[in-house]
Amino acid sequence: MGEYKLLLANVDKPDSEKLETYRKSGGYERLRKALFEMKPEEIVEEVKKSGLRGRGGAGFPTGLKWSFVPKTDEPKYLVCNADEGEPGTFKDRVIIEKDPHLLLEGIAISAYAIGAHEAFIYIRGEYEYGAQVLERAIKEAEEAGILGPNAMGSGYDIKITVHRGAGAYVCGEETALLNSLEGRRGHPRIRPPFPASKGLYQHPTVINNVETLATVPFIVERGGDWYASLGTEKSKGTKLFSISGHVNKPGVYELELGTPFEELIYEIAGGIREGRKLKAVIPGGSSTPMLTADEIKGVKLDYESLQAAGSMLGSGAVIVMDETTCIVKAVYRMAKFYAHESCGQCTPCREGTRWMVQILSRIVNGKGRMEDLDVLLDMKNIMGGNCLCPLGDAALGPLISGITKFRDEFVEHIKTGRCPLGG
Amino acid sequence: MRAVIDKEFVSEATWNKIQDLMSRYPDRRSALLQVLHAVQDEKGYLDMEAIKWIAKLFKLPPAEVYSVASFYTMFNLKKVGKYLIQVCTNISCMINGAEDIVRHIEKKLGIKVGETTPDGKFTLITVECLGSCGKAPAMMINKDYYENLTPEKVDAILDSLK
Amino acid sequence: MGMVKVTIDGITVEVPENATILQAAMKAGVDIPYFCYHPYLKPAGLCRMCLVEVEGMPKLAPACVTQVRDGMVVRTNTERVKKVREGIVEFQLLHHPLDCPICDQAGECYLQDITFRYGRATSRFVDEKELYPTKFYGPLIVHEQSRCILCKRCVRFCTEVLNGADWNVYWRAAHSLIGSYESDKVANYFTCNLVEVCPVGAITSRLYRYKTRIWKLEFTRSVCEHCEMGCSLDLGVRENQLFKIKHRMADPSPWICDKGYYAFDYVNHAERILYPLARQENKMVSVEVEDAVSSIADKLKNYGEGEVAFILSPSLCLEDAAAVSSMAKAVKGLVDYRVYGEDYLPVKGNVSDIEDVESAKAVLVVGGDVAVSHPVLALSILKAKNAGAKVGVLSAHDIFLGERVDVFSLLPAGSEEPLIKELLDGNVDAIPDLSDEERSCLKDMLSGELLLVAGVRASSALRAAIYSRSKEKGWKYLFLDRGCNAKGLYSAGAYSEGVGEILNRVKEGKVKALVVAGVDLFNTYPNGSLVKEALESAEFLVVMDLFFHDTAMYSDFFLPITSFAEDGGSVVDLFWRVRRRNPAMQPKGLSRPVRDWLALIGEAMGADVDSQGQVAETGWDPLQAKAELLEVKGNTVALVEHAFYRSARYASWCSRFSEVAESPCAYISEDDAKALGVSDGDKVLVSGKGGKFEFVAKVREGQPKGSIVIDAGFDRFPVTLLLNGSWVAPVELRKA
Amino acid sequence: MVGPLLKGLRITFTHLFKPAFTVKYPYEKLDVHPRWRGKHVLKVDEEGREKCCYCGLCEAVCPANAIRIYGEEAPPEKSDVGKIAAIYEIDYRRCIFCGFCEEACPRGAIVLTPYYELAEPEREKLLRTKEDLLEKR
Amino acid sequence: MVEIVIVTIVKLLIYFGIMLLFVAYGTLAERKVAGHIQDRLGPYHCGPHGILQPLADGIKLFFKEDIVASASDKFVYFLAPALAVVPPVLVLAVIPIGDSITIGGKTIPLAVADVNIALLYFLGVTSLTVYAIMLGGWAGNSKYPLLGGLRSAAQFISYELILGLSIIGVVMLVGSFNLIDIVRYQKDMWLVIKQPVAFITYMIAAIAELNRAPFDLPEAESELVGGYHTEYSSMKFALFFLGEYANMVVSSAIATALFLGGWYAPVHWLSFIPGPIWFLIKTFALFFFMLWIRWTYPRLRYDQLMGMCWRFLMPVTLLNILGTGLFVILKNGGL
Repeated sequence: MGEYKLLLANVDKPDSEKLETYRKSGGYERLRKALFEMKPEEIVEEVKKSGLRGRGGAGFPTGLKWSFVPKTDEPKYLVCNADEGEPGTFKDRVIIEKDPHLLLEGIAISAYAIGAHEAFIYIRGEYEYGAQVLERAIKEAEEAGILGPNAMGSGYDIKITVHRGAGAYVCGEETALLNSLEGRRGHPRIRPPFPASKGLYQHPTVINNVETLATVPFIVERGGDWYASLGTEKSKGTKLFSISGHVNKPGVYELELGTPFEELIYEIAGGIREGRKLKAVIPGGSSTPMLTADEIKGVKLDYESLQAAGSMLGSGAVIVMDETTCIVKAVYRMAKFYAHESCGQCTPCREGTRWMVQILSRIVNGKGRMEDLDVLLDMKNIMGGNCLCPLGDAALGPLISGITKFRDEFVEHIKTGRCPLGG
Repeated sequence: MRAVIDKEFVSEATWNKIQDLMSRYPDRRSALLQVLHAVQDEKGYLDMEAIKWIAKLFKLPPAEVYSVASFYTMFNLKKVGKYLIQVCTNISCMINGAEDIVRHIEKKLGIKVGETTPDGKFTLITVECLGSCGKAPAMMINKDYYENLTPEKVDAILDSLK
Repeated sequence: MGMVKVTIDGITVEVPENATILQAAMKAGVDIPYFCYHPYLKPAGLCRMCLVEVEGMPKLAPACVTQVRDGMVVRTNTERVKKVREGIVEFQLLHHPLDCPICDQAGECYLQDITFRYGRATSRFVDEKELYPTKFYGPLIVHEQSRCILCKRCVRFCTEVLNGADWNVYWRAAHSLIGSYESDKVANYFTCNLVEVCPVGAITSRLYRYKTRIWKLEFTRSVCEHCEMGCSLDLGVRENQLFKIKHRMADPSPWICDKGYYAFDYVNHAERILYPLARQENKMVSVEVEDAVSSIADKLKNYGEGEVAFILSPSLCLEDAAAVSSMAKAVKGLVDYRVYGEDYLPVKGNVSDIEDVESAKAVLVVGGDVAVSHPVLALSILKAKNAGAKVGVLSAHDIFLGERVDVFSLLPAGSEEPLIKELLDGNVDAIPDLSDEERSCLKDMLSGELLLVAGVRASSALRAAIYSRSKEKGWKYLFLDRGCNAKGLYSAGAYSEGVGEILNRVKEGKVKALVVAGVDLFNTYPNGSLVKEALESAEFLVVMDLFFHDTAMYSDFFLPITSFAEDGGSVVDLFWRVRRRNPAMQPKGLSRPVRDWLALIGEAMGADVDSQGQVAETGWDPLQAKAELLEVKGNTVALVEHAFYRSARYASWCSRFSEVAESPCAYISEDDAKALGVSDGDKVLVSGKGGKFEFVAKVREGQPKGSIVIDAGFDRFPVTLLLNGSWVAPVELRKA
Repeated sequence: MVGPLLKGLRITFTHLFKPAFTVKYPYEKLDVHPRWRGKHVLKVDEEGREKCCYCGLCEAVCPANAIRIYGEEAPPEKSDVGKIAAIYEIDYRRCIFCGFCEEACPRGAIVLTPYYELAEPEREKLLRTKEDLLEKR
Repeated sequence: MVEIVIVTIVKLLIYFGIMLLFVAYGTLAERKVAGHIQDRLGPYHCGPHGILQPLADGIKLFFKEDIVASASDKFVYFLAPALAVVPPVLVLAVIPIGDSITIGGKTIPLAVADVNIALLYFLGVTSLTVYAIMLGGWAGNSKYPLLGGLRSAAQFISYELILGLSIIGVVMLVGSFNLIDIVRYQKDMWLVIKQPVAFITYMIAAIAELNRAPFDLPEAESELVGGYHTEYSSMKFALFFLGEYANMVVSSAIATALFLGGWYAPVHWLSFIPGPIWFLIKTFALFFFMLWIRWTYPRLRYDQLMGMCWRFLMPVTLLNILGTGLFVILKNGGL
């Protein structure tokens, strides 16, 4: 099916981050259309029709999320989640750094749609350059009268503020993000109440991923039905995939949902490096269960197919591992990541991730015991679904899939006390 | 009671920036992270003095500010070198040889991960995903990204900084 | 509020619709284990120990935060729940040091109990435990970081109840550590609550540390004696030694202060006098009870009308007060309890319950430091603030509440009362050092519904002003007094013309015999030199107390009395409720309550002494207050106020507790400090009428120029010598 | 009738020459069973630090209420965990040598030795204090 | 005359010394025998194998507190123990431990007194023992001693008869009451062979007289606590004990003289051993026999004791007398 240039249409142009460049390609016309020609409810309806689902990982229908916002007079907020911390994911960075105005337009339209006058972009702390680009872009747009009070002369105020995180993966979780935005520790909150009713400053808040918001202008421009025509029956539209690891051409590619997995790896990303064989793929960021080379045969890149294959589309971060990769070490590295990033609030996640690392480090160092595998698998019973936020479940993804699918490799490590691949 | 803040603690530019940041949000406290960033940008790291000063600024107990600052990995609560080398060792970078890069830097600078060179110039730490998986392995020195690293490239970068 | 029906493990209960599953389970009598839930803190859902199965929910639900719905069916005993509980307990124990043999919490530890009930027999953990060092935060609490299970109850107490304190959680993930920012002390007066809320042995009391085991203690309910709040306490006694105090009943408040929790070990102090003493050739020697009683009776018999006077502590119980009063009647003598000053007679406030304070719309605290005199009341005021009330503190000295409220100003020591009076007249601008925001807030408060809390320093004149103004405007008012039973002693009629008057008459020789019960006048009466002269010129002095303090030095007879732990008595609390104590232990040695001594003496004299206390509900009419508002002239005016850790009864004999207040401080203004060239921690000299004293300077923001606050209550440091009947006096301040 | 009488005499007479079972006790001592429960000893570790940390379990488990303990904080040279018993008394007037204390002890600090000669001329001496019980090294 | 007095005094001292030694070591022997029969060692602590035990016991008894029951009849109370020792000591006078020896041309009989009615004397004096016991039992003013005393009296009267009747056979054969004569009569053949029945009944009666097991009903510990001496302690108690053991020695010595050939060696080739030694050996053998009996048989019931006396021993001894009479008549050639 090949690449489909929708979100990434502008990124290769010179000075793509400038307002001028953006306006040349029809920029902010969609905002004008929304502000002047459409009622907020219509926009929500269009988005619902488009079948757009959250691109951050959970895949919750965006239109539905917006419709949860109560129609009251209290202040409402829109938060753009640009805390792209999931290992393997770097798709939002492209939009932020190369086409910030697309994002701003998306935010403006969405804010209008849900009735918010204030929007925040929570960008991860490491993307300092991205934050600067966005701030410059906001300034440009405000000076041009596009954003700010009385946006485009419509009488509707839209204020966008860039908020930098400071290095905490868990802040990608929406309630933790809200806490972080309020200047607190990034601890996820207990749900209910959900952010849609009590979010930022205890007011209704919508939190959307960068990619989701950046798609909104196109839906407004060409209609929900048009967007729904892309992709498959249930997974509609296009999606950015960031592919990394042992492929010849790693990078961000925009594909229609439903593109065969193998096409992405072998054709678009140029195949495995040095002609080696594929061993395993993590299809949607490190928290999704990994798939073996056999399992991805015939699998299409959409929400349903991947779920059927036993994994998730997630944030579309494909990490490709060839035959030289030691799965035990990879699992160990990911467990270490989750142990480092757990917020430390709830017991199963805090203690479970730490224990995982302790056990895996023993196995990697050749001091594993066969009982350890049972203990690791048993963690699913204790952590799975019992944590305050999804981080605990995320930590289980690579662990459980790694042990079940590559058990031989673990057993080999334990029995011989060293890595069969010589790592 | 009227609180008196010692404005001299930071430079005027930073003070103005802080004032701007604090006026941006519906709730003043939201600016805490941004103010911590701003003060760290000026001072290099956040010591107890800085924490206390910020606490007074926000009318919060210092313990609360310290608690927030210590939650986020980007705030240095101890002195770091002039160049803070942050090498990503997460999965994508790892399978592309980040560990070799770390070992190479350790050897070159003669320090271990988490240490600072005796001349106070370099501090080496490993970090989680920098969002540069497509150009792995990657590292960040202060605020700049360096991607697609090889030992030779690292040598060149470090030499240019010396 | 509507009620809903919930079925838990087959038991159907009806609960309010905003109740949680855990609360419903408690009502149904179903045991759901928990660590982080606390009935008086907001639920946090952190420990995941209370996960239960709810019909129709795919995931397990945390019972402490999940609200009930009508017809909800909950199961707590399914295999899935059991397995998760087992897992969570195992996880909690992974890096827990398992040092129960050493841990003081053992025996009342949630983790121990829950592990015993729900845990697995063995752990699968073979790796190394991560342990952290033990931290000592001052002489009162100790934090064993390794034992912490990060339930954050302590942190939540500090943020929700104290509105932020130097206690928080740092770092993140499994390496989260809880502690103090300053890392060597915790500077608030409620640290004992950290001990009380900690479900495991992470935070424990140093006073009780390692002394004995909890199951060896027998607990008796009693009432705190340090202030009028009358907090319910459980006294833990083993072998007639008082080892531990616990606070397990939310009456009046779910929280308690350090005074009540730590200042009790004087009861066991080795220096306590346990046998009657008599002066023989300028030496105090131990005598038989019969001899002492008959000699005292013989002496007292010889005095005529008005020649005997009784001064008693405002902390004595009602029964003692009744006995003193009837004894005074029998010998036609004078009696008074107002040892802290002249004219503070209790006024019955129109607040009948602590809930009235907590539900107030606006609270204004004047004339005293509530956190020192009535610490728990300060927490109630904060609770009102958190519920949306506006709170203001206008006082010459405040160390806790002021930082946490909407309006706060430190008034000049000498003109505190006139300024407040002016404010009550509507002149908001009279109060110095307020921001515009605070000024408008104060204006709002004064124009609406208001609760006026008059602190212990508010004199009769100010009380009268508050009373009349409140009547006019329909405000509520609450009058605080020093001593735990001032209101009771007042209603028992144990007062006459004031302690000062009695002392003057003693000095003049009109009163010849003096009986002082339960109080060291040098520490309490704000005129040290008068006390000294009076005691020196007294013909016959009987002191009844626990310790041989400075007043006792002048005594002819010393009779040992019982402490609150050994004596069952009644006290009247701040809200005029009679509270009954239970004796927790046998009287030590030959000590006995004041009333018993008086009954013995009365018997020997042939007088009938009544020892049944009664509360008369007569209210003093503050409008008759005669005293003038105080005016002090001088460059520097000092306010003498007991340091918190020195304001407890017998603080000098409370080993660890008195250690916290290291040395007496003087709070001085930034201007004065600059003028004198001193900075924080330097020594300053304060000299006045009766002497010269050295203090550690504390430069305080907001302290008015020319006004200083100095600490009293330290051993061999009679700062009352500086005073002249009032707690404010002109002094000279110099650099030491 | 006479036969059985004579038989009795014969039996007793032959026993005259059988070796005696008697052990000449103060001069000769039998080895007691290794699990004999005699006098208690409070163990110390290799560095001479007291093992007992006053967990109070022996005190709690003692069916005869013969043990009385109070604890205190201790410097590291006296205890590896910072807590020792300030008072440790076993009242041998009450002790029934059931060995529950040994069984309850989580640190192996209290051990019942095979030593059984506990008689004292004065009753008061049967109240053994920590000094009497502490293992000497 | 003076010589006679001196010789008598010397003999008295020697006799008394031997007797005391015998009694003292008798107690030790009792305990040792009891011990060995029960596979124990007996006293072992004082001296090698406990041989100084009697000394230790003596010292102990001397220093024990002398308790006098307050309700006792004081005079009788003090008298009784003294009475217990007197009879055996008196009997001692007539016991011949050897044939006469000649020193310096004078013939000295090896008995304190050579009395021709020695046997009658013996019977008469020993029967006084019962007074000591009865008085002791009475004096304590206590139920157990009283019962013990009464039992003792009944027992004494009964068995005194048997004792006398047993001896009659011997007297009939020898034709003399003189013990020396009786011994000399046995130079060739011991009377035990001629009078076996008498010997047996004599021994039974003697043991019963001595209140020793299995006839120790007067002091039956299990029922009467200690019988007549329950209220006695210290030296008074010791005197009762002394009396009992002295009685045992005396009874054994008389039996030796009557039945076991006194100082004669059992066979002629052993005659080189002096007579007194033989006498003591034989006495000790009988003494030992009493101990042996004690540690072998259980105590009889009271009715068995009495029944045995009157219904069995009485006829047997009478028959024995009849038989002996017939024998003597026949031997002397008939009437």
